[in-house]
Amino acid sequence: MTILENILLAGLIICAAAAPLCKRLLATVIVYLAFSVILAVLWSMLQSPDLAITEAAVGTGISGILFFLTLKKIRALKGTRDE
Amino acid sequence: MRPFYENLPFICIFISIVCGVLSAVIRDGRKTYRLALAMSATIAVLSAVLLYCLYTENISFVYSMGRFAAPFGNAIKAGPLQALLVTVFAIVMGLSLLGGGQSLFHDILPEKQGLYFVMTDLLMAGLLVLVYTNDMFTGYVFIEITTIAACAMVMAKDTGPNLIATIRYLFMSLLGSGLFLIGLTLLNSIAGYLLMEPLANAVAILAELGQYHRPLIVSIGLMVVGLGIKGAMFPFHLWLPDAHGGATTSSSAILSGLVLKGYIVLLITLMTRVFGLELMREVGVSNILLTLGLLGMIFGSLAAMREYHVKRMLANSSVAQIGYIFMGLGLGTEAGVVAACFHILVHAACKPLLFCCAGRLSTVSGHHRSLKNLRGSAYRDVAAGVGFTVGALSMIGIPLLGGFVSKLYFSKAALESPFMAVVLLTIAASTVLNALYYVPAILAIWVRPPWEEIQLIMLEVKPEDTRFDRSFFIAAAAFMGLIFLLGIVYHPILNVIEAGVRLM
Amino acid sequence: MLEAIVQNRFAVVAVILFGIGLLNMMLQQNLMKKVIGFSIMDSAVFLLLASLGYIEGHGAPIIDEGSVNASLYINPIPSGLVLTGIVVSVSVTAFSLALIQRIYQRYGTIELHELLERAKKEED
Amino acid sequence: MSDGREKSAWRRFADWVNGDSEPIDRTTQYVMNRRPPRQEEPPELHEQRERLRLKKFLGLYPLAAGFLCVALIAILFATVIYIPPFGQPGNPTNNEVSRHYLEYTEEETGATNAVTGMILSYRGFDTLGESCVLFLAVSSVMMLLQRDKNNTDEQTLHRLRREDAIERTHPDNILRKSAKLLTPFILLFALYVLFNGEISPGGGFSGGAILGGGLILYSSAYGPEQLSRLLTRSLYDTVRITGLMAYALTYGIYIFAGANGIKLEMEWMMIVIDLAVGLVVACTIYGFYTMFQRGKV
Repeated sequence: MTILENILLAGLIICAAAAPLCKRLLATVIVYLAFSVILAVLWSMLQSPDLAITEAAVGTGISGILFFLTLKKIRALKGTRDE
Repeated sequence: MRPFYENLPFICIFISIVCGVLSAVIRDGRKTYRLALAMSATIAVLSAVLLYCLYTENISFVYSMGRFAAPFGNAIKAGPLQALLVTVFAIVMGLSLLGGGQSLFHDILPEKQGLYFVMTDLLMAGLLVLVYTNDMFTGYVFIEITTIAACAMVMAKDTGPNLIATIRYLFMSLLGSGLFLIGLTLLNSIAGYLLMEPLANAVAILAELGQYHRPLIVSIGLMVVGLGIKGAMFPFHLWLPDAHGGATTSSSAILSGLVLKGYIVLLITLMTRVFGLELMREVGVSNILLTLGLLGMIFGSLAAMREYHVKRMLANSSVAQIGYIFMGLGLGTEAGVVAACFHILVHAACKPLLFCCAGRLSTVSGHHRSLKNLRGSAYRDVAAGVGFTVGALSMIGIPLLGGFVSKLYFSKAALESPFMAVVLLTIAASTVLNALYYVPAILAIWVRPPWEEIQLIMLEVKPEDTRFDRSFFIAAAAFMGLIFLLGIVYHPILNVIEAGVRLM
Repeated sequence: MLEAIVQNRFAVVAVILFGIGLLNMMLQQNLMKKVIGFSIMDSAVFLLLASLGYIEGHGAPIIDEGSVNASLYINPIPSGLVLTGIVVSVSVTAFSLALIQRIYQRYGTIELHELLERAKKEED
Repeated sequence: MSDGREKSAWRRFADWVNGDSEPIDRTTQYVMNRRPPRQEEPPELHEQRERLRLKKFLGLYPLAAGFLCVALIAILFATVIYIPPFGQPGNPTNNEVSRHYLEYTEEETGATNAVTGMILSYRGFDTLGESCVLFLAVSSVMMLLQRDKNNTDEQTLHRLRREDAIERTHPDNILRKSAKLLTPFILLFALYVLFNGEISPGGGFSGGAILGGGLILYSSAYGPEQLSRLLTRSLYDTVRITGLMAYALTYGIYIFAGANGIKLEMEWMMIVIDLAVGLVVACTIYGFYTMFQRGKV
């Protein structure tokens, strides 16, 4: 368990450091969402299932949708119908 | 069975939340405006009753939010100081809305006006809880409510520079609440409670035993800095001039008169109730507050002198006035805290008056904001001119006006401090600097420019703008009354504050 | 020193994440990246807070019928606080994203220094 | 007015302050030169100076901010290795309050999930504040993005109409079919999470979020028009406001009764609050989505 925990913690740091370094905003957002998913797993390992469910639904799902919609509005998504 | 008046703080909070929700139902600008005014009036009256009861009986009480007594449930705590602050806050909120009403309906699109009053009502709820709270995490949640409502009020005017000012304000505020939250987390990890009284006991024990000394200091520092950023403490004030200067008149008045004060009141509660002034002095946080306050007093004034845009000048002057408050807190004595509380009241009365008058003067000058274009505008609306003059003189510190009394008490409090000379000199220097930008502003609005220039300005003024604005007149008169009240009958008010600080 | 780091690994990771988030929020010029920096910063604080409540070998705080024994479960307080915090943080994120959309609509860019220059020009 | 007639003392003083008068002696000259330039400066010069200040600010700011941030991180790092060790039962956080929550939640609140019991009952005021945050956030997003003459022009409307038309004529079959299949299950699951919050993980917040997610899926699969025929603006507002209002009122009664020592049967309270929170959260999330997507409900 501890090994998995440490891997996840390292993953958190890598994702957090990588997210803002990406050139394209789309990649930034996707890496950030990966960060959120890792966090949700970590919370279920910390014996807080309530947090895991909420993080998965709100932190990943809803924030993800909002980020993507914003990217679409600021024309940072390649291949949308505007272009 | 507790006496009924102990329910009043909770009823006030409840009224403001319900009014906020109702405003979203009504959606009509004028009706929600009246609702917000009625709400402020009700809260002011109820809090005044509470103040009377608490002051005559000389008590403070803890009110558990629910049936679980402390330390298991949420709680709020009210004493004379809290009741006094809330009374003044509610009055100032109502008067700011009244005084800036005309430009409010001019600046904001009709379909968004209802939402604006949702913000003001919930902002009031946030401020009430920040004043009354007896629980750290409740404080955090309502800090966020205040932040979102305040940002929404800044951007309500919906011009480009406004949006940019809002996003800068938002990020600085989020930094502040983030630091507050991590400080709270560290404190929770070593002390283990969230409710203030058990937390204070735990902190006192830790301080005495010397356990976890470093986390304790760092968490105190983080919370102070977090609230300081939100309260525009000196090096973190860069967001303030744009946010306060660019917003619509009522928003500027409420933001600089009340929102900044809400965070500072929470800071005062933490300092006196949780950490204790002695611990603050011991770990050196007091001295940092004092230094930053003194620097703020000077640099805020210097920045205000450079401004030509009247509202931004007032906003920069807020930085200087907030510097006074932090300086008083940094003295680390009860006298300093009392003077700081009094200055909170004075500034809450003066700055909204100045903003409302400046807004009115710019309305009668064709919505220009630079001092050059406001020349002679006081003759177009004498009430606004007089109000601006009274507010500015009070900020400078002329006797009979509120500002004088607070400077007097700051100086008195400084006499006991080891840094007496520096503090007194800075107060003197800051007074001179205040005069250096307020006096020219007063002269600018009272001096008639050449006739051709007046005609040029009058071309841009719409006739309906120069009509007598009754609600503004009432608000300005009430604000001036409040300032004279604070300047002349200050003894009973200071007695209430002293009793309140003792009963914190 | 090293032992302390290993023992408090959650707290140490939380501080590192907090630092990454803070630096991004303060120094990035792109508003979207600022928002992501803020989200990372908040998540880091929540990680620190949630790790306070964990007790090794104890289970999730869902009480079994008949075994009401506090030494079987982890501390529920931090979980509850974090739950509140996550929702607050998402609301703030939504608000700032909406602001970014409006700013882009008006200025066509979300780089802060360009925006500041444009705003200065537009004033008065 | 100022036609060279004899000037009053007041007038002369005012002119001095405005910087219009001739200096009389050297001291005055000195003070005048030190006075910040306020009105007499031509606009171009002022603009240039402002731009210079901005440039200086943009150059200095990252240095100062970066330094402060790094210092803060270093301090925090040196602090957290001294906080109580991770995962030990004897830590200060695990005090009698948490033991009380674990031992008495079921008896006092009727919930077996201690976290739900705590956020809905013991620390319910925080949760009320949290719902207010959600309500505020959706209101301010509406204030920003709801279509009005400031943020929507003909071009945008035209684009939106065109997108709708494409949506209607070229439906995405895979999405639509799978959405049709999934939506009832998602809604069912949401209700399950919502109502079982007391005995299992979940509760109002997660259930509401899943419910909102279901609505979003439905809306994106069938086109927003389909859903807005069912869920009109007035219905949406009614649900959102009823939710928060029911919550606030129930909770107000609860606090009032609890603080004054009035005995009330509050068994139903947890259900009402759970449902109300769920509605508020679902409406908030759907509101965010539809405001971001189309600028109206």
